[in-house]
Amino acid sequence: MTYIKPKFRHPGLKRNKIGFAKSDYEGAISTLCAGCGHDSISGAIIQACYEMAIEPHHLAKLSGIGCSSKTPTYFLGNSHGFNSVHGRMPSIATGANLANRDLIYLGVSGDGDSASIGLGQFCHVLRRNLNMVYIVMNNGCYGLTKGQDSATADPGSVSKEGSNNAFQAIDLVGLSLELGATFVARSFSGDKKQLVPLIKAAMSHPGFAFLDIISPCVTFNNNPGSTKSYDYVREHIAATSRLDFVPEEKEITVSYEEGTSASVRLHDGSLIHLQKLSPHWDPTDRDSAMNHLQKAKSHGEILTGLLYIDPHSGDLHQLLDTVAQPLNTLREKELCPGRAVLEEINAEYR
Amino acid sequence: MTYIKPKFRHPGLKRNKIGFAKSDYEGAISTLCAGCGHDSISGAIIQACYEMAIEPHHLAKLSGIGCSSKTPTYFLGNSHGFNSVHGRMPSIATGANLANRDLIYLGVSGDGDSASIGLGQFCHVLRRNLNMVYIVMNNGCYGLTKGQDSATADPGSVSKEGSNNAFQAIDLVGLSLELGATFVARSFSGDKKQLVPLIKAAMSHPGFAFLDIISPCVTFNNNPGSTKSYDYVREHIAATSRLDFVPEEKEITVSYEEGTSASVRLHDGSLIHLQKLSPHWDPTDRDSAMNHLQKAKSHGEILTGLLYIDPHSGDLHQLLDTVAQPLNTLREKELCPGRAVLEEINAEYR
Amino acid sequence: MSSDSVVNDMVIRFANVNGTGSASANDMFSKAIFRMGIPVSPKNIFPSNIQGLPTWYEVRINEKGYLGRRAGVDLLVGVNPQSYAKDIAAVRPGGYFMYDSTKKLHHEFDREDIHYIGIPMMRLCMENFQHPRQQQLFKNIVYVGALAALLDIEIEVIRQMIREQFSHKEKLIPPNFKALELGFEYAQAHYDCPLDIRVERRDNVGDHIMIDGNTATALGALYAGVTVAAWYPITPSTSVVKAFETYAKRLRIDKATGKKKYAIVQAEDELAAVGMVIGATWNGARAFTATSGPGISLMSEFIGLAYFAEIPLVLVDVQRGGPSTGMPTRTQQSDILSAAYASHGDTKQVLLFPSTPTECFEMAAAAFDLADRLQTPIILMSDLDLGMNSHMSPPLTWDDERRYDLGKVLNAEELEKLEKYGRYLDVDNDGICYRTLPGTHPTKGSFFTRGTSRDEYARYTEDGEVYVRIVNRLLKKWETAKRYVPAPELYQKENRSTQGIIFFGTSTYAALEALTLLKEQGMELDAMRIKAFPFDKTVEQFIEAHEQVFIIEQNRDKQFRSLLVNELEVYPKKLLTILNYDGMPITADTIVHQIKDYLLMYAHNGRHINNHQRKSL
Amino acid sequence: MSSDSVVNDMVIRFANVNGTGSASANDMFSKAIFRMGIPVSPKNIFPSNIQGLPTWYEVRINEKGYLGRRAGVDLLVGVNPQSYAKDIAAVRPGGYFMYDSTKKLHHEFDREDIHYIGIPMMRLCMENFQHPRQQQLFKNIVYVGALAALLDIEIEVIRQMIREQFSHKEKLIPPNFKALELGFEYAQAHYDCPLDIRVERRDNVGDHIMIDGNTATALGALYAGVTVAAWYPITPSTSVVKAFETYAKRLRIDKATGKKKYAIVQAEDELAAVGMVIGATWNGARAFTATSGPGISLMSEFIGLAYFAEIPLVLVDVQRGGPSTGMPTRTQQSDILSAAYASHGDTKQVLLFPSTPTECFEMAAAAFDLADRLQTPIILMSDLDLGMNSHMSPPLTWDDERRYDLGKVLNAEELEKLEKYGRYLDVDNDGICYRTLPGTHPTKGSFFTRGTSRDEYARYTEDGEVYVRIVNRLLKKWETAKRYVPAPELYQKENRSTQGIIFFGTSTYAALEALTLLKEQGMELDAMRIKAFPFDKTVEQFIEAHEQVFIIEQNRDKQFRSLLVNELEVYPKKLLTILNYDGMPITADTIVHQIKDYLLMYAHNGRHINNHQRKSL
Ligand SMILES: Cc1ncc(C[n+]2csc(CCOP(=O)(O)OP(=O)(O)O)c2C)c(N)n1
Ligand SMILES: Cc1ncc(C[n+]2csc(CCOP(=O)(O)OP(=O)(O)O)c2C)c(N)n1
Ligand code: SF4
Ligand code: SF4
Ligand SMILES: [Mg+2]
Ligand SMILES: [Mg+2]
Repeated sequence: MTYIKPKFRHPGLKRNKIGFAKSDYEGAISTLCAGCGHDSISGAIIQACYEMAIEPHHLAKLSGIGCSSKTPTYFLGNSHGFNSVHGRMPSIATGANLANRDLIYLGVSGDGDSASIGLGQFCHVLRRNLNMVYIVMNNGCYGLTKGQDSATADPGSVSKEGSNNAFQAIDLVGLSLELGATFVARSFSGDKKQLVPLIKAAMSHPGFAFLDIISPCVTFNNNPGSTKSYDYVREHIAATSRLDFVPEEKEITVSYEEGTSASVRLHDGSLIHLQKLSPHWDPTDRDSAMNHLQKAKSHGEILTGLLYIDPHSGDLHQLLDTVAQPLNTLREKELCPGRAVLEEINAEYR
Repeated sequence: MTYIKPKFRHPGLKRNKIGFAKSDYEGAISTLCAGCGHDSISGAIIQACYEMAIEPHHLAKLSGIGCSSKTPTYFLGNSHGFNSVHGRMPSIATGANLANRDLIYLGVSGDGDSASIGLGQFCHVLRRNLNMVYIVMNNGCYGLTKGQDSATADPGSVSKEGSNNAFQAIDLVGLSLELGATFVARSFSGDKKQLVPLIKAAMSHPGFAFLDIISPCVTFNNNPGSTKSYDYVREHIAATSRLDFVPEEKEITVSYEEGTSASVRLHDGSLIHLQKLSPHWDPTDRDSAMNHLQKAKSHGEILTGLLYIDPHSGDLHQLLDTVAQPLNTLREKELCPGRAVLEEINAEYR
Repeated sequence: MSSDSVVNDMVIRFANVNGTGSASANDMFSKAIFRMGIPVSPKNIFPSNIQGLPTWYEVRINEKGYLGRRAGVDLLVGVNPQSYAKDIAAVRPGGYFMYDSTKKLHHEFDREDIHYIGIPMMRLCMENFQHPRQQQLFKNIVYVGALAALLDIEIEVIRQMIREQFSHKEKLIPPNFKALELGFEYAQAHYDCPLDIRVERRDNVGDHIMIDGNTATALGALYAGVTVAAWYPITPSTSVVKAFETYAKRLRIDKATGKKKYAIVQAEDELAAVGMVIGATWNGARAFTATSGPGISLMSEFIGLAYFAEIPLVLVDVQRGGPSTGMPTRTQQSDILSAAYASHGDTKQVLLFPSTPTECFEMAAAAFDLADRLQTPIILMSDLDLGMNSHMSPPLTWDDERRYDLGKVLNAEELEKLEKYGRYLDVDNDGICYRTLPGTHPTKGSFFTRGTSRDEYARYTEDGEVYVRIVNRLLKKWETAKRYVPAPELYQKENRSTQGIIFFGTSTYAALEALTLLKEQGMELDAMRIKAFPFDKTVEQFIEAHEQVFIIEQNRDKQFRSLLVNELEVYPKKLLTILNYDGMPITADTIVHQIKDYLLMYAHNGRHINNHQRKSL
Repeated sequence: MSSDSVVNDMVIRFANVNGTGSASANDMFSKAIFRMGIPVSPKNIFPSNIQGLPTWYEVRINEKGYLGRRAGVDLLVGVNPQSYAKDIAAVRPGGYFMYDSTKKLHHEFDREDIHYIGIPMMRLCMENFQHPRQQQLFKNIVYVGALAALLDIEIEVIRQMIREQFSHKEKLIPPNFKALELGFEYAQAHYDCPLDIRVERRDNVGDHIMIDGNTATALGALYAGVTVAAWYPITPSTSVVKAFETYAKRLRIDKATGKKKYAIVQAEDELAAVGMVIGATWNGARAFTATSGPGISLMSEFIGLAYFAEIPLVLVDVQRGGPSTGMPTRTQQSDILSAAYASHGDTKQVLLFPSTPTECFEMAAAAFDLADRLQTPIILMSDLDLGMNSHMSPPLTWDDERRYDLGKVLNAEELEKLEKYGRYLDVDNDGICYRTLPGTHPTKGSFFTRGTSRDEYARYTEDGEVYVRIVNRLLKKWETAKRYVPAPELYQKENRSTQGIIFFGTSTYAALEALTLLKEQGMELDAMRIKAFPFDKTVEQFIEAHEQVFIIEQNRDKQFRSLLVNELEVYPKKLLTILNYDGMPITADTIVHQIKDYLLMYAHNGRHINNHQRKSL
């Protein structure tokens, strides 16, 4: 891999520490509906990557099919992207990561893409603790196919057509805690202040970092009765904490009140600072996170923020015990045992 | 549907109240390995159906692919069976049930069949609360393809080949509680005393009744180091309760000690009596079941018995609001709107 | 009114932005033409997106009843500045470009050879309506009004449609009338109305209806007694199950209880959808699913199960542009091979090829009889053009005496009489065996359904001889199927030419027009429309009776021709293909040109027309 | 020793119970023959079950080197009373039935025309070994010992194999020797050894090896530089990835760190497995998956994505009996159409047809070069017979000078120089474009991979013209592929007959033998073995050069012939198929008989052999 700095710098533009302007992290113009929550999330991704000073070619963006899955076209235009097939992004991401462990993998999916057709792949990529950021832009419906209920639509939630959803919702956050995810967060497309540090923390997490982001579909599921509408979410939101992501080199200056603050140090030295809004919850204890979530649910609250993180998480490469060098850089010399060895093998078959 | 009583009765044979002998519930001779846990579960199914006096043609048995999925050939030879494709039994069961709500649907699957390739369908049939009994014969491996680790193999569990499983196990019981299943139980193929009443209760439950039954694979996964071996399970088992299933008409004669006993009345009037072994757990409270399960897990215990039941459960037909008559019995008269209506429809398109 | 004006023969194209409510105004326009007794054929050309991108609506008006697409736009209604350049370029020399003249048109859009018609749509709306949303919506009605004046559409016909449409929201009628008038009067006042293209009442639509294929398919399923539908949303098949639901809600509620005599499940994916259908038909209900290309690929394992285990299965494939996600909002006939040979191993699936909505209705209904009779998957091969566009079509008909053919299913009495039941015994020597349904008899007739090889009594076997017997019987069933599927249609009493032409599905509209055009130019071809696969003997005879046979298909790889050469023993070089696969419905012109090219080549080279090296046009 | 004894030409079949350890004894038997320099060909015929059901092991010994299956059993070793009836019936008149005479054979098993050889295997073991498990296992060695005496196998060869096998568990050597001796001596003492069928050392195996195709495939992948393998277990492909893992563990561990230079993931299903491979190759690693029929069906959506988005993909299909779950432990060549046209829409996939393990190795390695070069899926069409049975095969060879052809991939320097990069620009006019890998350059060369239609710069488009340009370029690439795939093999310098024969894959063994048999009977045919799809020009030429061409294939539906008539402009009636699809490998006799039948018909009917109505034999 080669790291080449961008050539032209307009002196007027604000730049991050590796010399990129925010516009270097933008993509094509969005073709989503005006006001779609997904666009706000794209904005937060751009912001986070800019602030994290990520080299664009150091990140690969992947998605399935859906309005949400279109968004990778609308951010990070200098990164390779892969808009795969419906519900199967996790397997593409797995293969890509196995081939080159040195990139940051940012997967974007929808609730249809991940909770219906892709539920199996979602659970299994999580179980493998693949080092990636996995964002579900959760609008409780199938936007691109015109608004059918998805599996994350709450029971009783009313769609624009007026139909009443009869089924249990799949809570992707609860599910991923149950399945052993090492980084679990929920947020809201309208809460950029929370989203940006969450995305940054997720990118720093060395395993599977799951972000369930409620993202209203203004065209099909933003009506009264929908539990994924802007209004409903704003009314029922309950944050776990206020969140700061502090890259390694920065000095910690903010001081928090005793007892309500927690900080989690990540493998790369960076820190996540949480100003906890609930004293009974420890973000590094899965059981505590699950209980916290259950309780909020029974109060009809939508809990947001970082819910759980395993700061000691490894990743799939660690589980598989692969070499540090990206596998896609190995060539004949490292890979091919050569003729002499083949002769020995032949001998075993005589 | 017609209910015709069997014709020939050997006077010597013990029979149930509808005149069937236990042998009427048997199937073809098993071709599984001698000692396979799956055969014991088949035996428990035969026993339960005999005791419940189920008319054989009143039950349909369905499965995917695997050693476990072969078992429906080995029980209930007078019932229709459907050995479908790998991991897709839930969708077949859903369609079958929609077509005829009057039968009992008994689905049999394996941990490979349900937790790997079939995980999506498993979660979704559960979410739809389809009225069926869903048994996973859980051996932590792929028996039929010669012993590869499955997704329910515990991390660190050692296979016969000696490989050490690196991945998190999917706990199907935890998962189904999280996803909102209305009847969740775990048992052990070696514990027929617990299994038979559990199967009976599951058949009486009017929604999705899930039974995760640990069923050692003697050929590939019964070695020291395997957490699904007979020895390991016997050593780590912890029952929630002693269980009795009491059909409606029977008088309740047993008396239980105050405080440790609970009984759940099912829609058909039958009762499940539980002599609870843990006072902190209420089988009709999902949160309590989840906590109980979490605690047992952290103690390294395998919790068995009925863990949770929603006695007020409906089923998919209720959610869809279909007529009481099985849909497959409706004919032209009830289904075809006829020519006159079609003329009206034509008019709308002019 | 100039004397050389063209009456009832034109193409009008609307260039809109999607999500702006133009669709219903455009539909109103074409329906008005239809109600004036003039054959009309509208097509939506929409993006795979929800809001804000260019979308087109193209209407062909043709009193002779040619309903295929025709290239060349006579009048373009451009209300989307994004696409002005492309739109203006599309107008034929001498044609018209109508646009919203609220803003002045930029010089770059000037063309010498076309007429510009500016209607200040937005300004008129701003002046007359208050709410921005209304201003936006009524813009569409304004241009309909203007078109009424320009093309001489009977305004009362449109008024009546507005009355009908808003019969439940009567207060919306006056503002709609107002908008209509604004456009009409502005055009009258500023342009010489009508133009030299115009419409005039005729009596050429008979009792026909304007309906889309997906709705007709859904009605066919409803009439055929479907009680279970399982599906997963995918363009362009989504509206099949949606329409089924709409009509089922209306027509299938039990009066006494208010409960549903049907069950619709939105499955978690296509694999589950088709699994549910198989489960339901195994259990004796009529069930179906609808999907498009990617769904066919995903369903293929299950289709193989249904084929081999011999379970009825009705599957609607509304084809779109492939491969992969391809062009999801464009039309093609490119799933033919995937559908015909769906699934690994030796499999062959029965296909039906409807070409009009009426046939969607009939073939959908027939598909359930066929599936039950043949105990095998039946795939209805529709496409986006047929499924999602409205087509003028004969009215749907149903014979109240008609009874469902549920095929060979044994009931309890029949089982009681049987000595020994064998699920896969070929009792009648037609390759079709007797099935039983769960719940029929407590001790007789149960069997084990499986995707593995088994003997005549449904018992698992690995015996090669038994296997061969079973799969050879499936071939016999395939022969039997030929007797049951709809026979091809011939368009002449007897052959008159050395050249024949074969077509199917939505190419029919353009093909029939092309045949007339060719005839007018002195070239007469014998024509055959194929309605089903497997092919019956007459197809082979037709091909044998001609020196060359042109095959019209809307895919790149000549997939239909592959079926012909695979299944029949015909000489491939005789089969010349007319292809169109750019995602737009094929036009008569394309067909005529390609055939003339062939004939020219043929004249030059003697007998050897090498079709293989031809590029598609 | 009778003078008319048959030397080195026989079929021995072992009838065992699976899960009893007989497999390794049987392997020892055939390997001993091989080490005596005599060509040998063993086949496992096993049930889809783990323990307790009948399983057979059939060994053909033929010093001329005919390695296909041959019907008729000369000596049957029956150690499974369950299958006695069937086994005894299989012995040819005059042949031998050897059995465990510890229990007396029932009268019902008497046959006048065969010889019975009773060896009290169990009794001998009970008398000489203590543990029941040992008694069970050594029974197998006892019958090997007896066979050594009866067939004149050099006992020292077997002893040596035992020494090698237990070199790490030396204390097992003496009891094995003992068991061997028990059988040998009992046979010597009680029967006239050797029989009139026997073996005799030759020098006819050269430097050949005995290896199964799946292991060879795995080695090919390893040598080709595969670093990522993703799979889902399924018979008969499971051992491909298992063997890859075994050798990778041995040969691909980084010396310094002990870490792996490869990653193997057992995926949750076939969809995920192929997705992982696509992800890995998109990212520039060499990756593959192996599966069988049901997996091909499940992978078909993803195969379409790889075809259309032009991502290298190597897929091994070890074919088994279809359709559906079919006959999972039997062989067939019946996924040809599903693989060639995998996925909806217009798609064509490159197929390779190995016919020996050596070719599995070579073609597996070649597949990765081809995939990278052509940026498309390459499917290696193996089968159960080839994949799971050991075949005598030339040794595997590797040229250390050989370099991986990674195809057209731009690096950072090349990108730096480029004015504007277009992922789907056909710069070299061969239909193959330049790809870039993620991570190459911070501002140049990134593009968006998608399954939807897009332009030359990988930008989404619904423009029909662009779409046609792109899919026509894919056809051009298809033409280019013909230059890269392995060319057919011809078995004669020039054509000598009016009849030709075409075969591929594992039919080759039987085909070559059949050709010799026919030649001996005065019928000489020109032969061609096809190694890949698409076909190059020589295939068409070969067919054109002959009046009739026989196609040998192991499926019901003449799938390979379909590819020929679809892709070439040949006259279908010329192509006569020799079919075998009962799940057992085809025999030379079957081929000879079918060809003779055809020729008889041909003689009777003049030119018109109507292949279509023939039933398979
Ligand atoms: C195999 C397959 N089935 C169906 C579709 C059609 N489809 C496209 S997007 C989509 C749902 C998207 O929903 P979601 O993932 O929630 O994304 P959103 O549009 O809501 O952001 C579906 C069903 C498809 N593209 N592929
Ligand atoms: C599509 C498909 N993939 C793979 C297989 C091969 N296969 C058969 S059974 C099985 C696993 C069975 O494991 P499990 O469900 O746990 O059953 P067990 O044999 O352990 O009882 C697999 C992978 C198949 N039949 N179909
Ligand atoms: S349809 Fe909904 S999800 Fe899709 S772009 Fe529009 S608002 Fe967003
Ligand atoms: S392999 Fe294992 S699961 Fe299969 S039959 Fe044998 S013991 Fe049972
Ligand atoms: Mg969504
Ligand atoms: Mg298992």
